Amino acid sequence: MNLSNIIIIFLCIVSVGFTQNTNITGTFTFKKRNPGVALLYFDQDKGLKVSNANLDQMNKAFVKPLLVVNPGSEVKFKNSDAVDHNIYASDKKQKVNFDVGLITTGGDTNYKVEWDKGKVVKLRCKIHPKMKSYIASIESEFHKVVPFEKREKELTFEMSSVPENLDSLVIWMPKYKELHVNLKPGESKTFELTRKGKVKGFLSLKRSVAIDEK
Amino acid sequence: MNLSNIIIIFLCIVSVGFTQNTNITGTFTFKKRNPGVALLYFDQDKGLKVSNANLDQMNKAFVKPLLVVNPGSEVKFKNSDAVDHNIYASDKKQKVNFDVGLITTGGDTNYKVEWDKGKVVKLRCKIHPKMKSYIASIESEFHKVVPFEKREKELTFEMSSVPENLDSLVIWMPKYKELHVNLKPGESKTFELTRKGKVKGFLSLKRSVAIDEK
Amino acid sequence: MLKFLSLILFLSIGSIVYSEPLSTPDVEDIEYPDDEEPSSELITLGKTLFFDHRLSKNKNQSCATCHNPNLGFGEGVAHGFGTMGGKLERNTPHIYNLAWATTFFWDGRSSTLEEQAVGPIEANGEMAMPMPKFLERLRNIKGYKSLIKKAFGDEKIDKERVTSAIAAFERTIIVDNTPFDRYMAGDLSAMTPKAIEGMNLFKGKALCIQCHDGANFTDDSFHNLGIDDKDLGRGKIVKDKTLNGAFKTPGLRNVLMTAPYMHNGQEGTLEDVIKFYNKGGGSGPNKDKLMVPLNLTDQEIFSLVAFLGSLNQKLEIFPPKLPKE
Amino acid sequence: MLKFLSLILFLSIGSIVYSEPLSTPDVEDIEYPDDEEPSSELITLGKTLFFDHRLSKNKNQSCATCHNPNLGFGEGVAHGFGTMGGKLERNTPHIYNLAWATTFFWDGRSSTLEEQAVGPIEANGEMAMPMPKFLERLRNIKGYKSLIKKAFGDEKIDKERVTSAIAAFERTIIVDNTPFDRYMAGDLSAMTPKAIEGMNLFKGKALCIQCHDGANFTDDSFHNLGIDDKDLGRGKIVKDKTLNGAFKTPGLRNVLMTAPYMHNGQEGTLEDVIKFYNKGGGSGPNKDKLMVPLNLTDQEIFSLVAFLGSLNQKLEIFPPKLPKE
Repeated sequence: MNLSNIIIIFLCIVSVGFTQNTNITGTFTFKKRNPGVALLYFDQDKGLKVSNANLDQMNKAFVKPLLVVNPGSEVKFKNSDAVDHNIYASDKKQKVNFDVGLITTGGDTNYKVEWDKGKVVKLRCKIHPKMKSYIASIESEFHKVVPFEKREKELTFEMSSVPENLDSLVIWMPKYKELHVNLKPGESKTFELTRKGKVKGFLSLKRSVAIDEK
Repeated sequence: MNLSNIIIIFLCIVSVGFTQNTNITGTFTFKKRNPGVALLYFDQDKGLKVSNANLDQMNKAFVKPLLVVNPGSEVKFKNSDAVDHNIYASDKKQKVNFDVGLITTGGDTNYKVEWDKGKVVKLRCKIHPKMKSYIASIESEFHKVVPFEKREKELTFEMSSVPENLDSLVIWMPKYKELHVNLKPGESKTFELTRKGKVKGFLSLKRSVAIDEK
Repeated sequence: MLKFLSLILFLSIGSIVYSEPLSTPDVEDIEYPDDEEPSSELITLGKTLFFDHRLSKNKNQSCATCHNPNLGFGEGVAHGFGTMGGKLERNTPHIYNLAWATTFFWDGRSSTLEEQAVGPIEANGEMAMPMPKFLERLRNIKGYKSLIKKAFGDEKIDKERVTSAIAAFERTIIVDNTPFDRYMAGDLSAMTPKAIEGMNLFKGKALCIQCHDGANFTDDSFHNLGIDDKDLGRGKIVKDKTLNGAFKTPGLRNVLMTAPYMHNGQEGTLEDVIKFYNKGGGSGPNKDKLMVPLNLTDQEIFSLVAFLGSLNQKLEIFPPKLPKE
Repeated sequence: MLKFLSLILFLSIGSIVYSEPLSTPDVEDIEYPDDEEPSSELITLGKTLFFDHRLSKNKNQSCATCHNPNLGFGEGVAHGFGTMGGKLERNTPHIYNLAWATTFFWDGRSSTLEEQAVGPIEANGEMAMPMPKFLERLRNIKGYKSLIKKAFGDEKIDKERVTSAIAAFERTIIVDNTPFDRYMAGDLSAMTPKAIEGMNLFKGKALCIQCHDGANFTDDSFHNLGIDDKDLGRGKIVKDKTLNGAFKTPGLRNVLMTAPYMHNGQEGTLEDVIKFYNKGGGSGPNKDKLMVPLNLTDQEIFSLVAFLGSLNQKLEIFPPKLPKE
């Protein structure tokens, strides 16, 4: 390692040390039913590298409401349940179709996510139509999955350490219109959440000014 | 035939001709349900001689609600119905038990009434428990059977040509207290009709004065 | 073929008997004992007795165990069980609209509900409580005192009071507002075309009405359907061979709920029952001559079942709170 | 004998899967399309369509012919018939509490009620009316114009409107106040001791809850019971051999009314169904490993049937007056 390399590494570390991060506080409010899960991510970032994505199944349900991976990731579908499952996706709009076949009790199957970034695809089980989960194929390290409890009408969450230079935010929820909004440090904004053209709720976001993380 | 006989016959005819008869008008009134049938008879008379008593069955019912015979009469039970019947009586109180056996469609069976006078016995069919009728064993020519229609609460009847010298009247109805009353020509009386000690209705009787029948 | 058809026609016509018209039962026609409608206090007492499982020998069974209101007042299986665990010999009859009935038990051995009520209470194979023991058990449940006082004015507990209360409750179990009844009352959309087809078959080709007639769809009579299970039924009661194997025609109001069917519960569904009649019944001895092959098509059976479905009305009968010991 | 018992115990425990607790369904949990509760006008339109027999090819059959409200929204026979007289291949499923369901038809080939409604209307063997003809027939019945205007604001008749109306009506068919529900809500006398025994067996020894779980007594999943009738069921839809012969678990609310049972109607009574499970199901290929002999006694079957009876609630659904032509 020569000096120039050392200097570059040093500069990187210093630069990281000096990155001004921001925190976001958000509150979802729904008039009636909540959509089960929401995903927020700053789509300018490309830093996500998921190496051991897995989605397990227990008690006739997926253990996660939404799994975030980056395009090209391998997902290991596990079955820790006492019954067999058979995961598939059939999304005509986004042209994502796959079927991993039967996963017997205790078994697993790998599946490579080869869709374009930005797609969120619903997973189902051929044997248990009640089961559902989602795989989001995104590239951003700066994302947040917000799961809702049944009948929760208001929920506040935090998303921390978002670099100040990222300000383009995507808000995704099942069946809702995907929002692409701009949120700069120090801003507070409220967005309408719409489904089939109707306002079903609101998301209020408050972003801190850049803070010096130590 | 000698003269004395002729005179006796002549006297008899004249005496009949001069018998002063009376008519009775009666009105039953019930608070609720009527008892289906009533029998009235002047029990001092012994003139009844029934020679061809018969009781037919049609449409799963006896064609008469009550049959009057005198003790010792033969009753012919006929079956003009499309189904078999099996008439029996089982009256522990009055000690009348009989069973005429199966009477097939179109058949008949004779039965001799050998009970004491004054008994009214219920007839039933072993096959059709809804069916019922009564046989009254009495001696009086001067009797009246009053059938009631379902739900009839008031009914007026007439009983004609009752000799003036008879004034002891029996009034019988199923499950009601049997009444033994006195009713002279020209009298009007009202009687309580009771069942298990409770007044269930009234019978008003009006007897004409003796009239000269021609 | 024509000969065959005319033979059938002959058989059908040859056996046509008088039937009361189908109709809605009228509470005015109920013959209450002494013509007195029971008081609500008497009915409450009766209902409580009906549901009280502590009154059986093993304290595990009430009238409602086999006359289960949730299972059409039957037991829902071909043969229920008694308090001591023994299997019952016959399928439990339903008790809908018995207020108008003239004969009770499958073999008609009782002629009043009051008399009937004693049977299963005392029967060894059922509740197994001879009356004196039954009354003693009752007297030991303090809570009954006030129920009886409300119904009768004093706290005396005897057989007559107990049976009159149970019978009074049973007479309130009335089905008289079904789709069929609304149709008969002039609401022509109350029954679907299929059900109306079925009703016409019921009164015609299928000959059902020859026994299931009148307001309660029963002639209260006894027929031998050719079921060969050695049970003498009515014949044993009246000691008359011609009635061997004959059983009482059950009323059909709420019949869908009362599965399984027949005195031995041998037929599971209404379809099965109609198919049984369609072949002219069973092959046992002494079969009623009314039992003839009907030549109903499967579609006709479908319509008949639709009609029978329109005889249904749910009665909300909530089990009472049992009195304290 | 002990070995035998422990083998059974092992088989039972070895196959225990997660079950949602039995409970009362909550209308708050219904996922209406667009989260909008349907208007009463939309429901009225849907109910009218549901009962209108003029909308089938032969004008003799409506949804209600096979989903007969008087027969537990089934057809009351093992196999119903279509408008052209042909026999249906499968027993008609009931439609109670489908507001909460996630999959429709015995083989789950639809995932919304709206989509489901189209199937039997268009199917050749059922109502035999391809959508364009169905809509044309509707447009020719003048009386529908005002019904549609009331529901949607204008008189336009299209597939989306029609199916959304039918589905809206179907979502009102709710059973949520049975003796069981009252018991769960704290009224301990709502269920008899026998029914409570049955419930404990249902959740325990009889293993019923492994598939009939949750508020609607169904896992909305597919199982092969060993019924060998060559019907591939779910397997045909998802083209997966492991699901050959598997059919959707039907919900058990109002189950007494919905006889006969199984996708082919082969079992007539609840007793028959439990006996079928008691012997471990049928002998067909690909049987679900949950199907094991249960060793239930006849008394236990009696209690289980009593419990199933307590899942009953009569819904008063009166057929509408049909609009004039």
